[in-house]
Amino acid sequence: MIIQALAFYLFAFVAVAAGVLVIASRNPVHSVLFLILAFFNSAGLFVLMGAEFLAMILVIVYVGAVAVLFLFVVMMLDINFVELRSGFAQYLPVGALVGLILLAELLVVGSGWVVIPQAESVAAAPIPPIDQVTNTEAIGRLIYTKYVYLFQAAGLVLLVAMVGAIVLTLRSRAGVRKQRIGDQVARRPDDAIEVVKVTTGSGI
Amino acid sequence: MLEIGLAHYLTVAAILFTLGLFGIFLNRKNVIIILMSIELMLLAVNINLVAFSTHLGDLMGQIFAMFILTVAAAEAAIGLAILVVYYRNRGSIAVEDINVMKG
Amino acid sequence: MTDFPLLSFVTFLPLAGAIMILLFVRGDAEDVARNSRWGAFWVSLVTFFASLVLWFQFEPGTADFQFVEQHDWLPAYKIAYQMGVDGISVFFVLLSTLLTPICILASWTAIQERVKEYMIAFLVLETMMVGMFCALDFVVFYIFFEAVLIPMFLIIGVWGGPRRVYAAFKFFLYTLLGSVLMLLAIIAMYIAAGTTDVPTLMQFKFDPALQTWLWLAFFASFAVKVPMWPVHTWLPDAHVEAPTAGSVILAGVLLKMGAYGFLRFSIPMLPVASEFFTPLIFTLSIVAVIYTSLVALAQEDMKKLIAYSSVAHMGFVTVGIFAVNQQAVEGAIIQMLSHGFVSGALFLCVGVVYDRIHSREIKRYGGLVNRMPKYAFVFMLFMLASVGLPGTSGFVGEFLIMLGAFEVSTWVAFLIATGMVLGAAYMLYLYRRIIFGELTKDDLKSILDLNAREIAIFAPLVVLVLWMGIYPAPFLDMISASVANLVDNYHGALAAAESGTALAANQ
Amino acid sequence: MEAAVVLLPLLGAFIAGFFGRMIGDKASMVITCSFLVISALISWYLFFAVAIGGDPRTVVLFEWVTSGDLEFFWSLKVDTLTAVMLIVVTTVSAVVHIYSVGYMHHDDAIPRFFAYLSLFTFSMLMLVTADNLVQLFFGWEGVGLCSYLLIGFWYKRPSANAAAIKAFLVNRVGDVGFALGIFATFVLFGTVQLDAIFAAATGKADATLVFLGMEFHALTVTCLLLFIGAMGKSAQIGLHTWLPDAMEGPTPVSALIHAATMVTAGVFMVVRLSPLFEQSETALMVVTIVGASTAFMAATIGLTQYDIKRVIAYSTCSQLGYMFFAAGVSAYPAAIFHLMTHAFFKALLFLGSGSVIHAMSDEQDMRNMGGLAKLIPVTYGLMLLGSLALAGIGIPGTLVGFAGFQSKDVILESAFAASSGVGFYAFWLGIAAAFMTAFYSWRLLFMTFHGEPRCDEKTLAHVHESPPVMIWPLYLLALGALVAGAAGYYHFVGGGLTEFWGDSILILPEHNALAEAHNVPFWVKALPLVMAVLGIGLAYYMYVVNKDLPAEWAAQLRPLYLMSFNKWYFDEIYDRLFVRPSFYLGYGFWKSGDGAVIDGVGPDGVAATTVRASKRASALQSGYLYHYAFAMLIGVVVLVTFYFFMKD
Amino acid sequence: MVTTPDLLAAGPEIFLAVMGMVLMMIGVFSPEKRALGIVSGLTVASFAVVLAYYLFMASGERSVAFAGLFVTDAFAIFMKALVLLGGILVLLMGDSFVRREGMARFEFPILVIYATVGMMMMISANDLISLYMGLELQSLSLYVIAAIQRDRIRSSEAGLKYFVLGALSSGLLLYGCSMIYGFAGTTQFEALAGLFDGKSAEASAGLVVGIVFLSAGLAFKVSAVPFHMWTPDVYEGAPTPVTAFFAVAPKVAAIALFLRVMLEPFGGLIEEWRQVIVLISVASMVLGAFAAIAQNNIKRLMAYSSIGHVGYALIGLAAGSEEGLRGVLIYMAIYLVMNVGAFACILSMKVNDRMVENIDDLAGTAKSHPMMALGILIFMFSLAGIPPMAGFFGKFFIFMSAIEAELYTLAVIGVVSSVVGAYYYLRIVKIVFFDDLMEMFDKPIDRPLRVIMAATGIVTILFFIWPSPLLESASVAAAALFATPG
Repeated sequence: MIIQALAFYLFAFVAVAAGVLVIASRNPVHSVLFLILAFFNSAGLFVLMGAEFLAMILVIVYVGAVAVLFLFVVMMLDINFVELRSGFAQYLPVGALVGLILLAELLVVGSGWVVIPQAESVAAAPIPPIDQVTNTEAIGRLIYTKYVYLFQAAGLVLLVAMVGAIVLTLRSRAGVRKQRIGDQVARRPDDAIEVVKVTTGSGI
Repeated sequence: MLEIGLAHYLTVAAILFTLGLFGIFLNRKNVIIILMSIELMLLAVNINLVAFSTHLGDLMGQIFAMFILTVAAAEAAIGLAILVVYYRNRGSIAVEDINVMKG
Repeated sequence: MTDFPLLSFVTFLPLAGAIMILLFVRGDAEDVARNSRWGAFWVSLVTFFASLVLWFQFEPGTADFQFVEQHDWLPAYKIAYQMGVDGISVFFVLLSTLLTPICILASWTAIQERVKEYMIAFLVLETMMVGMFCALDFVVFYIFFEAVLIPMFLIIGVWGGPRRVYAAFKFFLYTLLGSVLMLLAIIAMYIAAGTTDVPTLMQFKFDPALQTWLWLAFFASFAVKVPMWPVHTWLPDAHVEAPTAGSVILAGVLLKMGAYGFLRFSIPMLPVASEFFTPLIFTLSIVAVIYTSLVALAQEDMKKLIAYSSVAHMGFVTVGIFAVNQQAVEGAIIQMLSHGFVSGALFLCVGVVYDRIHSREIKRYGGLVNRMPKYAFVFMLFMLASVGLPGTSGFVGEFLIMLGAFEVSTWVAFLIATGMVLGAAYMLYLYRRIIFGELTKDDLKSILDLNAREIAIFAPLVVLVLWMGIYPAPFLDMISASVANLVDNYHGALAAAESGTALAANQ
Repeated sequence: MEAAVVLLPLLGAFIAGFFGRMIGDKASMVITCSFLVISALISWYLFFAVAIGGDPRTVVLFEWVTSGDLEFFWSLKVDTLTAVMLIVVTTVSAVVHIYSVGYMHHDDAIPRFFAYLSLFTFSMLMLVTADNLVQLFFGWEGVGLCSYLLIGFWYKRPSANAAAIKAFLVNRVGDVGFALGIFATFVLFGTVQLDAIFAAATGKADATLVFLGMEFHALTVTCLLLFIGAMGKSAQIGLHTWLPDAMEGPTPVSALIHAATMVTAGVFMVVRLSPLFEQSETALMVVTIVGASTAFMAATIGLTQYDIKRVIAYSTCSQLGYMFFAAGVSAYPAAIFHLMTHAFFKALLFLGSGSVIHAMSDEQDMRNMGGLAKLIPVTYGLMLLGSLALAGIGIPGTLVGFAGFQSKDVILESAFAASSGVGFYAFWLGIAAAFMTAFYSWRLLFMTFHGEPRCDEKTLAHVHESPPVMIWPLYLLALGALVAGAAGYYHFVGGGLTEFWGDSILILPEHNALAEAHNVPFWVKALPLVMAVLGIGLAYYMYVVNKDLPAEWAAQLRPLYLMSFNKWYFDEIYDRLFVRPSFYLGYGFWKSGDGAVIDGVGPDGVAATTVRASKRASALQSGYLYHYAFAMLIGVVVLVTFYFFMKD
Repeated sequence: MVTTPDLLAAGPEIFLAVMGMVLMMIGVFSPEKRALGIVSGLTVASFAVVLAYYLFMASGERSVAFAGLFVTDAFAIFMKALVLLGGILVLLMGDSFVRREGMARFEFPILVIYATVGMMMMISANDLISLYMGLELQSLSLYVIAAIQRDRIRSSEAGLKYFVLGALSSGLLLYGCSMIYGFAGTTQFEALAGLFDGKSAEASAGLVVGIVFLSAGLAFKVSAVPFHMWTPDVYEGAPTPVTAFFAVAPKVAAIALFLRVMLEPFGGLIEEWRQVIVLISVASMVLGAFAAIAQNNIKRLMAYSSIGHVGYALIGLAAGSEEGLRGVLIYMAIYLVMNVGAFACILSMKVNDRMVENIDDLAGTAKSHPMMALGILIFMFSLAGIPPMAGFFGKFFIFMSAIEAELYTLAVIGVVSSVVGAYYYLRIVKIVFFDDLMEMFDKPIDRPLRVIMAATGIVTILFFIWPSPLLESASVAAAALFATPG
């Protein structure tokens, strides 16, 4: 019990601290790295709550893909970050006020949580006992059967993301020499060689 | 205090969410950090969902969270693609410059 | 003939004409102009003659609605397309159908640009006006009532004077603001009574507290339309900037819509509130009569002067309507008709000289009688009718209104009677400055008197004004049964409401 | 036949007015004149049939207005009173028509003039034949209109136009009273038919009416309201200012409208409504006081005027005052009697002065006249006759005398015989006025016809006697001025009074002033004559013997002189009190009221605010991403907070 | 676990999704120049097939599929038909623009297909998760097509703003979903509805806060104040056909989703959320009316106009009654028609083959293009809500429901702001009719534009003659949502 509590506090504290640093660090590269840290710790929290599969996904998808993507873009776009930080504190008071109000409200609301009496009856997918079915298996059983609709929809979302990203960023720049294998293969003598009849004495 | 209940997780989530919100106010000029702030918010949501899921004994929350993660990844791809396109046109991603249209 | 949907026919014939002109009048500019003029004229004339049938077949002895038509329209909401006229509305239909051909004639040469569009706008306008007076369903009424704004907005804005844009917007938005509130009231009535059928609503007893709000919403709409002081300022601007025919229709028919609304809806449907607010109406009307008469006295623009005089005259009308007795209400109706002819004719008079000199400034004129005796005569006649000289239509209305008002309140009668003096003052002053005096301005020295077309425009109005002045019986006979019914129901409802509250107090 | 009397002039007016150009000047004149003459002849016939024969009748033409309980018709009521008015109106009108043929011959709008004249006559006849108050009002306004048209006949003159408008407007003020009176009558009696009203009048003697928030004796209010109308039309004090200005019209018009007929409509109305007035002592008292005051006031003004027509106009005003106070002391027959005689001699005076003006090439200022007696002797003679009649010369105690003598004396005697406070007030003011009347009418004669000519050579050379067509009508009027008094005395105010008037006039038995008038002391009967003679003498002394005296007196009594000369400053006061404030207010309401306040706060203000608001609203849209994000975040926090507060 | 009824219920969506993939293949393998033409033609055709299916064959019976994630009923059919209709019309009229203005890539129609599939999923969502998935499928497609003119700053800026704010709104929405899930224990609409229909469960604060967050996210999608800020910029920046698409299809879908979420699962909590909707509605109407006045760019103006219109539609939601719902449905149908018409006019604003977007460029159109001017007249008066145009009826039924629900203040604010709004519509009419011609637009206008303008114009102006079909189907659709068991 104590270990669990300690683990929770560790993960929670680090996650929050990393969150603070995400928004506070000067360099966006650092921000991304702190974001990754936050994700890792959240994954820890997930594990504490018994959602191992999600914890794994979080690490793999988020850290492996999203965060790296961020990092990639940050580094690719050569940006003067110092300039972007000017006026850092201008909206601080407003932000702090809004943030604190919201936080207070969320905490008030959260602390009032109770399991609603009908929870049993409305639960769509009760968690099976962990000793019979693992978390991953339980999820797998659901998403490929009952919730295949969502799974397919997610597929479409990813398809659109792919198409979209390609449509937006892929471009064939004029003036850039690229190897076009198809062209090379399809090349015929007629295209390459011109037979010129040269009348004698006039030169080419 | 040592009994870690739902409220603890909710609190962490709420703090992260608020941090995301606060980050937008703080880093208003940098689109990328704004996007990261939004990722923090999503993280908060996920923590919420998983926490609820555990405490309700219902897998739905975890499934929801999983799809959120999936979509968020797709979203990030598209968002960053748009950002790149914009950068190509404009040579900057400073929010101050993103105001050709206003009024 | 009895089954023939005469009202719909009269209502939609101009619209059909407009569509024909829109679709089929083509060719080079001159042909288009000529054909659309003649087309519009014939359509409006046929409409007028068709509407005369209403008069001949009208049963004067009954207060019921006649020529009633009914078709399903929005069955889900129990809102039906219903048309019908009674003694109160029938003459307004005729007024509209009469003034339209006159307006088209009056625009014959004055409008040279975009003639086709102009004629279409006028025909559409006619449909809306006629439909509004015929509608027996509140929603149908509202649609016509509002739709009038569209062609009028265009007429003012496209063919108007230098400040036409300002005037058109002011006209449109001002009246729109009023009428949207009325829309809410209509809906509220519908929800309270479950129908928008006008005759049924007249029988329905609305809760007095609700009546107050409904009444105020109606008031917002109708007072602007009438227009009552202090929401009258759109009128002078609209009148001044509108082309002549536009002013004629504005003064002749559009202003009547507000008063008609009071008469048709506020009084019979909301008697308790009407009674409660009568002092307000009286006060505003009196202010309108005195204030705007004085303002008219100071005007330098002919049209503006006549526009202000309209406000004053409509002040009489509202007094008459809210005096709610036989004489006053009949007087109000007659006054409205008369004002339709007279102020319409006065605007036409202004138009006649405007067409020639292109100025409405009073100072630009003077001594016209020297060159234009016929014009001077016509102008004189209408001026006198406007002043309310006995023997003209203006007198009958004003007299009956004041007589009726005197029965209700001597103060009101006394104060609006001052309008008799002030009205005479500004009209005579205007007449003197334009018509009398030495002819000194150079461009006036070659000005031509009325031509045959203009005489044809004025002739029917002259006849009507004198006819209604000397022998108004045919008009009054047709009105009286409906008015009597209105007045009886009103007082009946008031008495019932009073005994109701007394009963409540006793308990 | 009754209809013919009334409608023939209308027909004439119609023909002359609309077809005048087509048929020419001459035909227009012939048609209108002949129609009028026929109309006059029929009137005389009717007079004998109705008044002398005692056969009143009412002809209903057609319905006019029916509205609920209110119902009235176009109809012609002819009783004695009407018959008297008919002959006065048609005769004088016919005479004026004929006279105008000469007077207007060099005008370029003859058909129009005759059309107006005939139209006027028609309106006047409608007025006197009315059997209901509304038709009376119709005629009332109709004559007002014609008066307006005729005063402004020479529309090129600004002063004529101004005078025309003034006449119309001042009359309108009276008409408001009249109209309100009609309404009050209707409220009281439920009808506007005269016969029905009269029948019910006694029953309503004690009724009360709330008017302008106060409760009054109903008939008093009604009568006073109606009397305001009469004051306007008959140019009584306060509403008299239009009459002198009305002299801008052609002289025949002045004779017809502003002396003989229209201005007497007020008197006619009071007499016609005698059954109502009889029920209200207060109303009668007011009528008396107003009449007497007018008689006096107008006379004082007449003393100092120089315009020949204005003098006569003030005299008319003054004489109308006599008629009113006669009516006020219930001597209605006397009022009508004087009305009739006055019509003749005053028309005579006007037309005579027209003749003078005609001779003097349209000169009206008496200071530029003089010595005309020899040049235009016939006119002089006729004017002399008229002045004698006006001054009321005759032998007291007998019927010998000019027309004005009998009628004026009987009025003054009635006033005395009324033996009431207002009666004596009227009597003494009347006596004073009689003195002044004699003075100014002879002053006029002396200044115009005696002494040396004061005009320039050219005008003098042009002076000529008027053509026969202008003189002959004058003879006719002169005859009237000479004998009308004596001829009518018996029937109008003498022994045949009751039988003659029949039901057309009601005098309550306790109002016996007229009956008592024959029994007043001799000094009362003689006093008017004495005053008249004194007045004539004084005029003779001042304007023939000692010609410097007027100027001296004017200097010594300067305030009084100025008061008189400036017509008691009525015009100036009205100008300051009503005319200018109206324009000022009108302008103010327009620019400040409508422009600044209503439009400024209303549509324009709202529009400006809207535009400003819209600029602000669109400035919110800064284009910065983070602002948008802030808006969303703040929005959601506000909504959540809103919910929290709402929940409590 | 997937059964045939499931597949049938979602048949149209599946069909379109598959068509999207097929078309992608076709596009890839067609000659480069013709690819766009073929793909967009086939896209329109497949939309038309589905539309025809909905109009003539689909039964309005409620059927729930995929373990309660997906529902189809008369309401869904009504709204989907509108979305498809909007899609077809916009694709048709945008065709020439797409070819001309550097967005001639066949991926455009494909993204439109997926956006549409997303919308249909939203409309049929019966669970918070499927709601979210549909929403994201739609949004992601839209982000891309907003930025599809990738060489233009405006377009990419529009895409960027839309994306960043959209992601933020997703965050809010999801937070709301998580709260709802936590406090109600389920994400299933029927289960949620079952919790709140009786008096048994009082809504906990957390749940309502969740609903507020959820509605904030949805309000973003319908562009209601204060979550509207993206709208003007995106409308202005996106290519005009895309703007037209944004103005109609996603709006209809988002409104449909909003309606379903608020009325079906949370209908029993109306007293809790009504004030929030009222607030949003008022703010939208007022801001839409006021801010539009200052605009010079006609697309921007249309953006504010759409914000205002959403405000009106939300009145019907605030009424929370079947009448209100019916009013919204009618309103959206009419809104779609007149907006398509208005955008057809905007797409005709071309000078020397160059698009112009300033309102002042319309000056004097009445003289050069009388029929187009007539069209603008009709659409503007209709948008302003002046009878007898169709727009009036939309407002009429909305206000009727508001009065019935005794939301008097809301109704009064609504009508007053409609007067303010009338001002800017009138301004366009004024410029078209009163002002003098400056630059003449190219003639002739492309045929599809002409046809669409004429068709929508006629529908708009003659709607009053025979309104029953729309009214009746709207009634059926509205009844379907209220007949939900549980």
